[in-house]
Amino acid sequence: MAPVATTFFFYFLSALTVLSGVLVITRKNPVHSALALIMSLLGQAALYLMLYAPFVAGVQIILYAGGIMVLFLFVIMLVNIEKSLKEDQFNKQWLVGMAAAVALGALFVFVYIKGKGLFPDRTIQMPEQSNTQQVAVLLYGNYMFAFEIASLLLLVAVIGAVVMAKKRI
Amino acid sequence: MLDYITSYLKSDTTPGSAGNLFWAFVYIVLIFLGLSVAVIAMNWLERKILAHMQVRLGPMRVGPHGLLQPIADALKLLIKEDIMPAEADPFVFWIAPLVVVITAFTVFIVVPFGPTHAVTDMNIGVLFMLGVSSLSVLGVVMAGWASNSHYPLMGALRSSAQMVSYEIAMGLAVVSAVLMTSLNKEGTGTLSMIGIVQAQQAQHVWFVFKFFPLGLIAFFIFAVAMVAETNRAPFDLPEAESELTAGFHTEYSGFRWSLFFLAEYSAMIAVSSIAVTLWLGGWMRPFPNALGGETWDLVFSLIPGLIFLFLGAITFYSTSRMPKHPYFRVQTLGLGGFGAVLALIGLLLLIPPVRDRVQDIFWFCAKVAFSMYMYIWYRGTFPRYRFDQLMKVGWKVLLPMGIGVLILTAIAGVLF
Amino acid sequence: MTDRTSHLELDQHEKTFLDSNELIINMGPQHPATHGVLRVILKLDGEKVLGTECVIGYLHRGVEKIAEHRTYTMFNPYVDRMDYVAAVSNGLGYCEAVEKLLNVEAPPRARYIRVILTELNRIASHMLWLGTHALDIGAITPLFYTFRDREEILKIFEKYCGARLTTHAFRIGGCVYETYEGFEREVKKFLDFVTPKIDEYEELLTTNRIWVERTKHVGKISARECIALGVTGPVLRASGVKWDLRKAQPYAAYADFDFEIPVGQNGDTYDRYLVRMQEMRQSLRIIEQGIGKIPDGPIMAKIPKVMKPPVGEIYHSIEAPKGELGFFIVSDGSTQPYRVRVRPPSFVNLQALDMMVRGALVADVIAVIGTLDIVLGEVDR
Amino acid sequence: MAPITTLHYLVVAAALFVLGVIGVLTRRNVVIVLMSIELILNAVNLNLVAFSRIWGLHGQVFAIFVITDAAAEAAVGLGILIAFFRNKETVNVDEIDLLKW
Repeated sequence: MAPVATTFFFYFLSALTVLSGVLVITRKNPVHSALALIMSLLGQAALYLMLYAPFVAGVQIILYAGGIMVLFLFVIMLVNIEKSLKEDQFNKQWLVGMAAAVALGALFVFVYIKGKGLFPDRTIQMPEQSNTQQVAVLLYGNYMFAFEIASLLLLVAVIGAVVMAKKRI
Repeated sequence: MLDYITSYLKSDTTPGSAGNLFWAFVYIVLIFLGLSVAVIAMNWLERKILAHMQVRLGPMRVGPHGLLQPIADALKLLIKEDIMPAEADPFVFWIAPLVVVITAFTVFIVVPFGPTHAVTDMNIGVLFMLGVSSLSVLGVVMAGWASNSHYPLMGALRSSAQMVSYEIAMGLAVVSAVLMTSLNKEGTGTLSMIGIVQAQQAQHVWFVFKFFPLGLIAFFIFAVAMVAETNRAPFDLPEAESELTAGFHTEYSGFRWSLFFLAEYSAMIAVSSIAVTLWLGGWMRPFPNALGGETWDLVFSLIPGLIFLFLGAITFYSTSRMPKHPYFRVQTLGLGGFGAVLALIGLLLLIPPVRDRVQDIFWFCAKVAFSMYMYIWYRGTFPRYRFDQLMKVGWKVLLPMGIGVLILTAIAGVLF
Repeated sequence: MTDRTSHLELDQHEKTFLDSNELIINMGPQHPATHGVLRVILKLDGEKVLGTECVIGYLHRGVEKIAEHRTYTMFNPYVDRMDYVAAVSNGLGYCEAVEKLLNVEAPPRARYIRVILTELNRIASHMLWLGTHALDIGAITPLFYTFRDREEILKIFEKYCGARLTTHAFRIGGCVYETYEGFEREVKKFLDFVTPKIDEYEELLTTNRIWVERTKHVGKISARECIALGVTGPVLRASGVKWDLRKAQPYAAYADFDFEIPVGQNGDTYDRYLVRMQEMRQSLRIIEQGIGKIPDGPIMAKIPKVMKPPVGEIYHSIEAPKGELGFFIVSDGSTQPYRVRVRPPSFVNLQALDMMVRGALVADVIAVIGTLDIVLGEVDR
Repeated sequence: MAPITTLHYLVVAAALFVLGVIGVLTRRNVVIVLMSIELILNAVNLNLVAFSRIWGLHGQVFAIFVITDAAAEAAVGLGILIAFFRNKETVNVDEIDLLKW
């Protein structure tokens, strides 16, 4: 089925995503930041659905919101100390950082205005009902090697995380 | 407008797929109401069944056989004082039960009660269900953290570790079931909930019996993991009463607490319906092969109505056994009324048009009810696992089993 | 209560799970698994227990002090309130101690009645222990089964002496009540009733995988440690020491009875469970033997109306369901004891808690508190 | 309202990216810095998925790879954070400037 009320939902969801993103970087308490990030991730998952990418949306929810963010919350609970809440939340070079980020934003705007032609306004017809199958074909066909490397990377990450976090090996 | 409404009734897809917003909305409301009633009924049934397992009677005072007890409890919880610990994080404390409830209810939009009876049919249905139900752990973690107290925090840490670990075994079991759906001519499987049941229909077998015993093992893994996912006995460590008083919801009271309760039961129903859809043939009636044909179709389509009539008859029988003392008059009348309602539903289900449209829902619900009964049975039988044993079961038993079943299923799929 | 936490070196400064590697948790006095009002301060590393300290005294009633202001007879009901789930044994211990002090002996019929009632009470106590212990480990059903069957014992008590819990069944010098009409028949009926029930409990738990995993190798304590700490009763026997006062220094009429002392090997929670289950069966055996041969005769020895024991002191101990229950009584020749000191098994056994749970997990603490079978009324007195 | 084009999505992604960069550059709390990195990765994902509407599914496959990487990054990053916190009892990036302690 085609998404309905596309325009409304696009603006609604992107506002949700971006505002949650703002909350992520401004909240004092890391738990609040993490919750805002979860909101942002869920908003993005919905945007993926509007872009006919249901499988990526599902992966986003199950992996990002359900997995990675739980890990984040878990760690925040472990290291949460009241002390850090009373301290300065922004570092000394925040002005420089802001300037750099704003410059980056300006660069984006410039590119988008200048390179409007680079993003043709055509959309290819996506077979939504077989999205998962097609992603699978690409994943286990063209990108087989990359897939294997990714699994290796995950293995390394698992070992690394265990080594790092374990008290005594 | 009327055409818009009636046109859907003749179609053979879900309202979501047909793009029929009106019926989608109707289904959402129906599912919401049905789920609330189911949770209330489960509350009563669990207490009664557990009580009878434990040689006691359970609630008997409020209404005949305690039928109104859940309603009385709900009223009590609603008017109870809502306590928030002074040092709690108000916003997170407030939002945590909502997260749990919303995730528990959201998964139901893809549950197929029948070939046309679902809010929508997504092509990532199973993934969606697993994903959204895995979000409920966020609510649990938030509740534990926001309470700002040791026991809830430990409960939250336990539950997050537990739910994340069992999700993996659960996912592997689901994948092996999804793999079975791809055993058709085109060789493409499906993640859609309705598609999975249709694949079982096409292959003339419930996946629990497919490649015996592989399907059974996968189902077993899922059945264990789903108990752990919903924090029920024997995996109820996050709310282990004798250890952590009440785990992550220790500091909650009144309405907020009842939201956790609601979420727990609807999550149980949700994972049960995943299990039913994936392995127990979803809305299909029992023995579609052995007892096929027109006659048997008719016989099985009569069963829902007859069961309700039977329940009504039992109720009338116990009404006649009520004490004849005038003190019990209201109770007797109430029980009689309840029996009358059951009998009426039974009669309604015997009418052919209703019968044809509703029997799918009946079989699905009956299978889910069976699974819910198992939950209660576990609770009455098993002691509680210890945390390290729980992790051992999850990682050293279920996970290798899941991987093994997945590989063997793939091999069997290629060979046969 | 900060002073009480001293040996755990409780640091008041903010601690999280990680930076200190330890966390102090208060278990009780209001906690579902502490069997009353025991407060256990747990020092945890994550879920691992680094140390414990028991804070007791929430149920202290000064029983020993009260004894100094009551006559020997008047104090008798007070002992029932110590181990209130095994009140009959308490009464037996006290009465026999005073009898020893007075140099009288209860008549044989009274002694037989005492044995039967005490053994019934042992079964009741073990049943209550089993139910609550299983409940702590998460099996809720056995609790209701054991309570259902314990009810039958309490009914017999009620018929015999009018009380169910704090029975006050015995008097100094014998029993005050003759067995009621049909006592033997009812006890026999109870024996037939309860034997399959004990099988039923065992069916639920003994081979239950989760139960075995939860209890095997949990709360291990060696025979040497038991003896060093003075731990007695099923806990000691589960560690492999064949020590039962009923055999070692027979009192009442136990010398006439033939029964086994069940012994465990590993001294873990599972063995303690098995030992107690076996003890219930042995108690049934004792009752069965006793019920057939209760001798006729008086039930009360000749004791003076005003009890003035000679100056002296006496220590008498019996095998209560929970271990050695001793009474040390000092008499100054007056009608009131000069000093009564109770050696309660629960109090002494509770000492072993810290040793048994060090290095274990939080859930094991619950299991171990359950398996020690403590009654706070007896610990605090 | 104007129909939603790919450019719209790109603008949202750019906004998220800039927010992430601001977070990385200005916050002191390591956890929030890590979360900002997640924001950046997500902005990239949104771009990739939006492009996949123009040039086919490859973008979506790439997004999945990025999510995998994000999982690996989060696991290792948080592991380092825990190890660090255990030694220094702080979560401030300013104080994480020693190569050895």
